Amino acid sequence: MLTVQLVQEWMKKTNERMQENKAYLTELDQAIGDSDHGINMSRGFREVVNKLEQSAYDDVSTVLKDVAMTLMSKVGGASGPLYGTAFLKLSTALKGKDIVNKEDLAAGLEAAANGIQHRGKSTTGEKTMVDVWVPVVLWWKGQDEINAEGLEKVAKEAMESTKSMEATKGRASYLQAKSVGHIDPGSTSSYYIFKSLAEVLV
Amino acid sequence: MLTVQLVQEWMKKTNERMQENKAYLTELDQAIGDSDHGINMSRGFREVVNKLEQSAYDDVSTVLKDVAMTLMSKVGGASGPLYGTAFLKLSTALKGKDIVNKEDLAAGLEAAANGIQHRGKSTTGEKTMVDVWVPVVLWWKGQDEINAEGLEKVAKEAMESTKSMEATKGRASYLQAKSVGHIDPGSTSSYYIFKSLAEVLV
Amino acid sequence: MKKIINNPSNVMEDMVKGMTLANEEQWIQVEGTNVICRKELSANKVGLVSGGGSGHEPAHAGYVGKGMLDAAVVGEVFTSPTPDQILEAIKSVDQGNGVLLIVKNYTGDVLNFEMAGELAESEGIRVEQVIVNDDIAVKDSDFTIGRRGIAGTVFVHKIAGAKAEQGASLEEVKAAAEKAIEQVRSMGMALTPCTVPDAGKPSFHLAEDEMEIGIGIHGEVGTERKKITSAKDIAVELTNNILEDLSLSAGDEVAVMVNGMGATPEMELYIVNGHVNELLKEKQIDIHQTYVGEFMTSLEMAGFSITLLKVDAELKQLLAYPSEAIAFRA
Amino acid sequence: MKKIINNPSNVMEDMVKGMTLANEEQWIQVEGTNVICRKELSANKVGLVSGGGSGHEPAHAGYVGKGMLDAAVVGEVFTSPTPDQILEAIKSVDQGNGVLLIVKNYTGDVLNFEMAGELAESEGIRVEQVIVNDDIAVKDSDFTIGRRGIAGTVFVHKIAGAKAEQGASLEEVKAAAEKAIEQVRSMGMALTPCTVPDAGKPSFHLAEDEMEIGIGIHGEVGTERKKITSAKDIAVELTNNILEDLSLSAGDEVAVMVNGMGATPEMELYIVNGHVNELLKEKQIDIHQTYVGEFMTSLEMAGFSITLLKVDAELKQLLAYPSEAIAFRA
Ligand SMILES: Nc1ncnc2c1ncn2[C@@H]1O[C@H](COP(=O)(O)OP(=O)(O)O)[C@@H](O)[C@H]1O
Ligand SMILES: Nc1ncnc2c1ncn2[C@@H]1O[C@H](COP(=O)(O)OP(=O)(O)O)[C@@H](O)[C@H]1O
Ligand SMILES: [Mg+2]
Ligand SMILES: [Mg+2]
Ligand SMILES: [Mg+2]
Ligand SMILES: [Mg+2]
Repeated sequence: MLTVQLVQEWMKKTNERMQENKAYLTELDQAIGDSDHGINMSRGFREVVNKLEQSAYDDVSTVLKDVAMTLMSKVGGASGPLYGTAFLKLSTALKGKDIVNKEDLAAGLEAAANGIQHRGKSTTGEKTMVDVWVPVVLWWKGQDEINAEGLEKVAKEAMESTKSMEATKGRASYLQAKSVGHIDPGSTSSYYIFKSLAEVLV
Repeated sequence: MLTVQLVQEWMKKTNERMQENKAYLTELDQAIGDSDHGINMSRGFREVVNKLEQSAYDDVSTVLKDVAMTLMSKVGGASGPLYGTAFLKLSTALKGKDIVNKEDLAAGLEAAANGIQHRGKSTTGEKTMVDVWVPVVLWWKGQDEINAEGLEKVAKEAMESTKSMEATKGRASYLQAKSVGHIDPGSTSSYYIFKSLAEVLV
Repeated sequence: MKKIINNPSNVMEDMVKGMTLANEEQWIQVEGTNVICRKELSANKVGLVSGGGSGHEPAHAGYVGKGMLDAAVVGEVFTSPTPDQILEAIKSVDQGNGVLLIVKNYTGDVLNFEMAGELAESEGIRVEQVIVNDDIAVKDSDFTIGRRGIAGTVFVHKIAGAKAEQGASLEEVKAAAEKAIEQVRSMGMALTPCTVPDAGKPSFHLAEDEMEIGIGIHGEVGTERKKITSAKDIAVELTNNILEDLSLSAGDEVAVMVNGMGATPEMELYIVNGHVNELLKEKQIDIHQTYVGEFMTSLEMAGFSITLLKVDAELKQLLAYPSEAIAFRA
Repeated sequence: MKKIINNPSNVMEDMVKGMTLANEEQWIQVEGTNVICRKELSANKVGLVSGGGSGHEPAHAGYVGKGMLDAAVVGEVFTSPTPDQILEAIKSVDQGNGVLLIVKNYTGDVLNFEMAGELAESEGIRVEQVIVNDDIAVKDSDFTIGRRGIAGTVFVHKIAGAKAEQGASLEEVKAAAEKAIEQVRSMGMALTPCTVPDAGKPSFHLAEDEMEIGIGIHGEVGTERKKITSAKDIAVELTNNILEDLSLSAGDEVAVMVNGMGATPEMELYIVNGHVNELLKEKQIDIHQTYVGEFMTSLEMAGFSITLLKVDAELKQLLAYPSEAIAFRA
């Protein structure tokens, strides 16, 4: 079950993780990208938390829309529009829901994952955040009830699976075969998002 | 006694020393100058030797004039015009001499040392090549006969004396007190010139 | 990391401020944004907007001026600017004749400019977009995201800028830009990596005797690591790759750009230019014009790129058309 | 040492060649010399010659063009050119109205240009010489060789160049140059040393957290070694020193130059400019014009210098006068 307060918690925890792992995410991006993913995430989620603290919300959809718009206007790069789109689709899918249950969230996360793929013209196996979002959604849809522990585990495995992939989307694709052997930075920030979600879900 | 052939020998030996010590002279100039003295000397004296090999000479003055003109047009920097002037004055002082004896050389080297000081508006104690040329000339004038071994020794001591001086001329002067503790590069190349002269003098 | 900065997280804002102050006659910073815009637009012109991450200076703000861009959107270091900022730039330069966006081919830039274009169109502004992809170090195929945009972008700015200044329509300006994109190719190399200020560490490590061939402009490693060879060998290798990719042959005419990556002494760029010039003459390719300097950099990376633009009468005329942009006067 | 060169002993010749080839419309290399000269001189003008060691690019050849220098003499790296080369430059530009030599204050430069002047006069050419000494890091006293010439030299080129182009006499051009010299002051700093190619080793060593204040343009150590502080603190320190030395006060008007030493990203130069601008405004000193970029470098040294030129109506008019020199367009 997700509520306004839980979304706020979710974003706070996500932000803490992004701040703690700013250097690590940047290191991952140094290996196969342009050394800014940790910087982008830390800037973006700090602004999200700032924004949410300044406002009062009545429903989950509205707070998620602010998350989306903040990421869109503060992150930049590839991850900004992609995460912006993801949260916007999630927000739209949850419009009008007072209480968000497992099924609602399944539909919302699926819309988000599709949004990323549509925006990024990407699919699974390309060594991007899609390789976390899609398996997580598939697994979630197959569960009978909310399974927080499982969520964290599935997201983590999905993230780790990017290590052996060869990138065909994003900057890492310039490296072709040399991209193999490194975890994708965007998959790692996506893992943090799901890990934080798992912690707040009840 | 100095002859055309001995001047050619002198220049050959000087050149060998400049080539061997190119890195060392440059290091000295790195400490208190602009890292080019060894490069300048190696370029200049290589050209001198090339020039002398291509021509036939009848008298000492003419060969020294070619030394002067070559240094003037190939060295540049501060040392180029100064050494150029020195050898030009030496050449002029020896004009018309078939055989150059100790006294002639005394007069010639004195003219050269004065030429350097005049061109450089410098005097002794300023941590420049003048601090080698002037003591060498003074000592030489005081000798009864040619004393090759003594020449080398005096020049060497003079060079070493620049270590404790504070520069007031040349680039080293920018360093003021920080110039103390380093041997002056131009004094070192001057020492090589006199050391080589000592080896050819008979 | 040795840098002359204040807070590493604020380098972009600090820079945009100091930049605008350096050119108050020509530029304004659009309030509340990191958009640098011409103070006075030429009347009734198609608007021209470019931009991207910072760290590539003088790109893109240095190309804002009469005869080139109308506005440049400055992103965080190596990070594409966001749609809202790009939208502000579009709104600042639109005079009812539409706006052309010149975008370097990176996922981030393409996505953010695309979204900004959609937002602008929803506000009734006509927007077109061209994507520059001149870097032949990256293979262009259906299975990749295509070649990157690097220094050749500057030629596209110049060509489109001149065309727009001459009063052409949005379609005509776009066509001229696309023609330039068709005919421009680049390739780069590096002796050293660079350090994103807020990352604090260099993007890769190279030994004293190593260089990277085929680098981009974001501190990425290149396509090949090699022992350093002579300026001549490197210049010939890069130029030959470009000649082949562009299928240039005797009698063709080109504009040449030798671009420093940020820390390369001009001396070295000129040495490289000597060899590029020699090789082109040998192949009987006419050199219409040569540009040597820093046009599209990668912070303090040492290295250079070579760009060739195949020119015809139209492109020559557009290249020569007056420009008042501080980083590309004509 | 990582450099894009061929034989380290030939960098200067290789560069002069590549440089001339980059600007064949405007320049020729005087045969058998390392003199870069305007292809077509403006008729009946006083000739203007400058030069010095190489490694300071774009200085001085980049300032050869209509409205600035007529010829630049290029020496070996950090080594003044020789009198015979300077003489060739003088002869190439003299049109019977005399020639002004603009010389940076270093023993080598002064001696070689002086001798060239003497040679030229013995051939019946009128020659005058001005000595630029803008670097306040060096104390000027009767017991020293005086301040060094650094980036302020570029303003002297511009002022003298405009005056000559306007048809002034040798005396008038010299007077304008001397006025600029009177009113220009600079000071520099470095984060890294530089390496003379043929020396192969850096000129000094600095720790990761150290900088040198008061450096020259030949890889010399500076007057003070310090911990690196913020861009703001450094900019304020250098600017304040200059303000004091020039005795500038509220109401005075200046041209500002923030000059990169070779490896400094433009981003950092613009950040510095923001602080210089702020400080001057605070002190109510009017900023007439700002120049940010690489004007007088020291190979691949990282660092910058600040130059202030106090301007009056005459200097402003001369600064604004058209220049076609590739490194200083006006
Ligand atoms: N086309 C795409 N589709 C989905 N995700 C993508 C795509 N391109 C990049 N990404 C994700 O974005 C991440 C990089 O984000 P970031 O470093 O912030 O942006 P940039 O690549 O512009 O520097 C990658 O690690 C990858 O997960
Ligand atoms: N005014 C001067 N009088 C005499 N000798 C000088 C003077 N200035 C410099 N020198 C000598 O020249 C040497 C430097 O020569 P060099 O490095 O070749 O030229 P530069 O200083 O122009 O780089 C100094 O070590 C010093 O001995
Ligand atoms: Mg990135
Ligand atoms: Mg020297
Ligand atoms: Mg990025
Ligand atoms: Mg020198």
